[in-house]
Amino acid sequence: MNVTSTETKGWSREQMAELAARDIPDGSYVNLGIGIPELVAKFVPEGREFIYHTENGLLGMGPAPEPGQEDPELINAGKKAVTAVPGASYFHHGDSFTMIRGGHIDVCVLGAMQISQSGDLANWSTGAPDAIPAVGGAMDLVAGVKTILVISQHTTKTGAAKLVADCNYPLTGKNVVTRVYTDLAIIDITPDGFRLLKLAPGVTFEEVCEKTDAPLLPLIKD
Amino acid sequence: MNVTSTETKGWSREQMAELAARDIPDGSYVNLGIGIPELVAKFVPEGREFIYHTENGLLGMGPAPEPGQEDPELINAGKKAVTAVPGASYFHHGDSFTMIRGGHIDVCVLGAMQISQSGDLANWSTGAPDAIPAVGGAMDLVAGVKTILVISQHTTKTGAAKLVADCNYPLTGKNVVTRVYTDLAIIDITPDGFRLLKLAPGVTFEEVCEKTDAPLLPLIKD
Amino acid sequence: MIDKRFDTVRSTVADIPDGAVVMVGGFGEAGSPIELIHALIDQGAKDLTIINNNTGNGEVGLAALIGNGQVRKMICSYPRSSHSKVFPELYRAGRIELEIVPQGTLAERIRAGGAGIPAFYTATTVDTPLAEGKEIRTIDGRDYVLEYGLKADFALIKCEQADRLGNLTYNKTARNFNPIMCTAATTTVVQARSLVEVGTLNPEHVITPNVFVDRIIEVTDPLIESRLIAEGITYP
Amino acid sequence: MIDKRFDTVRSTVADIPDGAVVMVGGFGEAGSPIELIHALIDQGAKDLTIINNNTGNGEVGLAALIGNGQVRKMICSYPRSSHSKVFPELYRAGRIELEIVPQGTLAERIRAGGAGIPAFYTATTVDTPLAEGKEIRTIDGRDYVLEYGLKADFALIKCEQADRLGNLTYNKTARNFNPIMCTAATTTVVQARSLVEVGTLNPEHVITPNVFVDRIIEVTDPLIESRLIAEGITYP
Repeated sequence: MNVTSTETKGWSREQMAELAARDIPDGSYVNLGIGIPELVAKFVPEGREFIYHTENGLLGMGPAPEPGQEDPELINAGKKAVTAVPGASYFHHGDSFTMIRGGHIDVCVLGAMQISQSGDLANWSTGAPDAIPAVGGAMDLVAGVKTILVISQHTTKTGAAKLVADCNYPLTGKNVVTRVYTDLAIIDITPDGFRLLKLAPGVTFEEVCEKTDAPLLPLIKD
Repeated sequence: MNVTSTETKGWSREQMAELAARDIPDGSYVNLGIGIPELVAKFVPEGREFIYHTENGLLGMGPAPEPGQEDPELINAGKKAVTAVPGASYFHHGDSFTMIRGGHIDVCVLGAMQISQSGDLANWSTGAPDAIPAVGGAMDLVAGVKTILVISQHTTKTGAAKLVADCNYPLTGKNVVTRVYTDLAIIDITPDGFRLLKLAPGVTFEEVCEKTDAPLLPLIKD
Repeated sequence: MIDKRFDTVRSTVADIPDGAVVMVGGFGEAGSPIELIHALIDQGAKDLTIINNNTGNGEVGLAALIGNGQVRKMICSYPRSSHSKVFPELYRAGRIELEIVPQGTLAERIRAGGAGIPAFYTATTVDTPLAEGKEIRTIDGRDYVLEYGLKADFALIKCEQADRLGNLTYNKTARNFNPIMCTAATTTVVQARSLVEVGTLNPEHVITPNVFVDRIIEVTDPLIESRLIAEGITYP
Repeated sequence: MIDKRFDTVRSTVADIPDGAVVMVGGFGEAGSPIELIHALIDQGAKDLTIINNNTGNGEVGLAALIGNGQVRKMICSYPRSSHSKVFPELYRAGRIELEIVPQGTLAERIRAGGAGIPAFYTATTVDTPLAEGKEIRTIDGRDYVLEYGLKADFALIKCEQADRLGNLTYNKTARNFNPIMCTAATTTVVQARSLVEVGTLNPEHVITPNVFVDRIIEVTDPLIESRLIAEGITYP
């Protein structure tokens, strides 16, 4: 796939995942969140090897099994059937979060409800009074994993900005996000705030700025 | 062996160990300190089964191997060659002290330099300026194991009392000892201080009192 | 002879009293001791505090225990249920309490409870609403929150193989919270897919050493939660 | 392809700098990575802080490293050596520092260091001289002392089997501190009695998952410390 030559405006879910995969160094230990982040595993660049960690106790997670081969006792953090690759290992939750909280996982790819210009992430609760809070392992991941990549649509279904000056949803973690891949752009979190790294095909800087509720610094030309 | 019929005055090391073994309930998880306590394993009363824990990572420790069968990678906390019984398991030091500190070991038998009337134990250092402090696992054991039995000669080689009002050696733990087995007597630590439970053959209450640097309450007759 | 085997599932949970704190192993359906949970439903203990990562699925197993009104409080990381409205409905009706704990903190609190560690510091939840009201300490320039160890009166555990002494192995990702919960309960009750002779398990491969186990019952062909749900089965 | 194998023992420790904090696995001679230690003697790094339960035996392995004047400070639970005057002499001469830590606290501090737990409370050492100067906190009516996680720049580890990814198994009580030290060092160097193909180790039986391992060297027939000492051999 040549991402930049596609005629469609913006990136698909698969394209966002592929772009994120390209930024993960060879040999990385990677934890993939539920949803679009799971697609990253399909796009490991040629010549690179990643080892996938799933927090429910498996290092060396492989792809979904063939239909009919599912084992209800071999699942990922999203509770979907997976496989184990050669060289895998099983362990209990205490040891699994030793890996996460102890800084042993290199990269985590997560979804987001909001990302602030200082890298705050909100992805577990709207804070609505009737919402049932459900945090899972997200707070441990952002606290313990060195590089947090976020894949997300640039705006909500109703068009509201997800990249904001300050999150008004309850935080998952403060100053934790490294880079965001949206359908419109790749944006770095820098000490100066959001900075454009790459525009999706057919998307203009002005359009991204308009859909971002915080200042967006332009691309630094080589 | 019938302990009470022996002609010798006082108890031998083996007899002290046997007396301690008799007080350990069937099915107990037991950790034995280095020295006389190790002898306890030889005297498990008929019909009882103990499971021995050694803090360097083995549950289900068996007796020493036959000469020539020693494995330098199968040792006890005293770094002596041991065996593993059927049903044994190996684990790392973190898990081993989860067993100890977490209160999962029922009984620990230790040696002593001093025992106070309130159950304080000193068994790791004389506090002398040129002494090299070496605590090993003793402080963890007294902090975490429910029942601490002590086997010790009643006095030091120079005749000084080891059962004292207050320890003047650095403590291993405060108010931790349950019962003491010496060559002269079995003595309980009670809220009121030392209380005689049993006299060794040929030993009088007065003699034990004389060699104890704290009040000794008499035996409670049935 | 040490023998922790029980004769019936029912007898393994008979003495769980009202008000007990019960850890239940499993992550979703994987490693969930469904027969032990169903026995607890039959037994009827009430006002329970249940510690589990989730709140069950469908209307079987943990969801059924909750639905049966036996649970006063859930301590978990992710109470959103799959194919289940049991917990959400009770929660929105104010009829069940919820203590939400991040998954890693939940695991570490259980591990700490079993390991005689009454409290520890972690960076997880710092600067989030879940740290509100908790002690924050700065160590080497980073902020950490104080969390306390968790213990339980009973743990209900599912394993793969067990011997009569209580040595356990697990199956794949059904291991999850089970081994740490074994360490943190006063009484650990285990359902094993197979009972093996003492000496069968390689001492290098034992995951839960027998010191952490109190009761064992063999359940050779355990119910599979997702299949029950697919078939529309409910419990009791 | 991820491949953590190194070609020579020497190269696995070549970059350990003066002043490094180095965890050394083993309990006495069991699990002691003697070839890695000897390579560190050859390499000559100085002012090291060494974390090990003991201080070595005879004049080989850890005792030889200490005797060679490379160690500024020992962190250990039991520095009395068997068949060795190396540590006691240096200690009494004021030429080596000693931080004495109870064995269980040492293990937990290492485990905490690896697990992202900067500090925890334990009842061990309360009311003893080893708690002096440390924070005491009363939790549920019992006193506990605050202890801090331990980390290292390097860990030197001995294992039984390893694959190129870094999955490890151990042999009997040679496991001891090795698995927890693997988690607590920036760079974990492992000597393995045998290297096996990826996929050989059963995922249920791996003790150290590969994420904790950085460098692997096969040492098929490691020196046995007690035999060297019995034969009067010293190093270098």
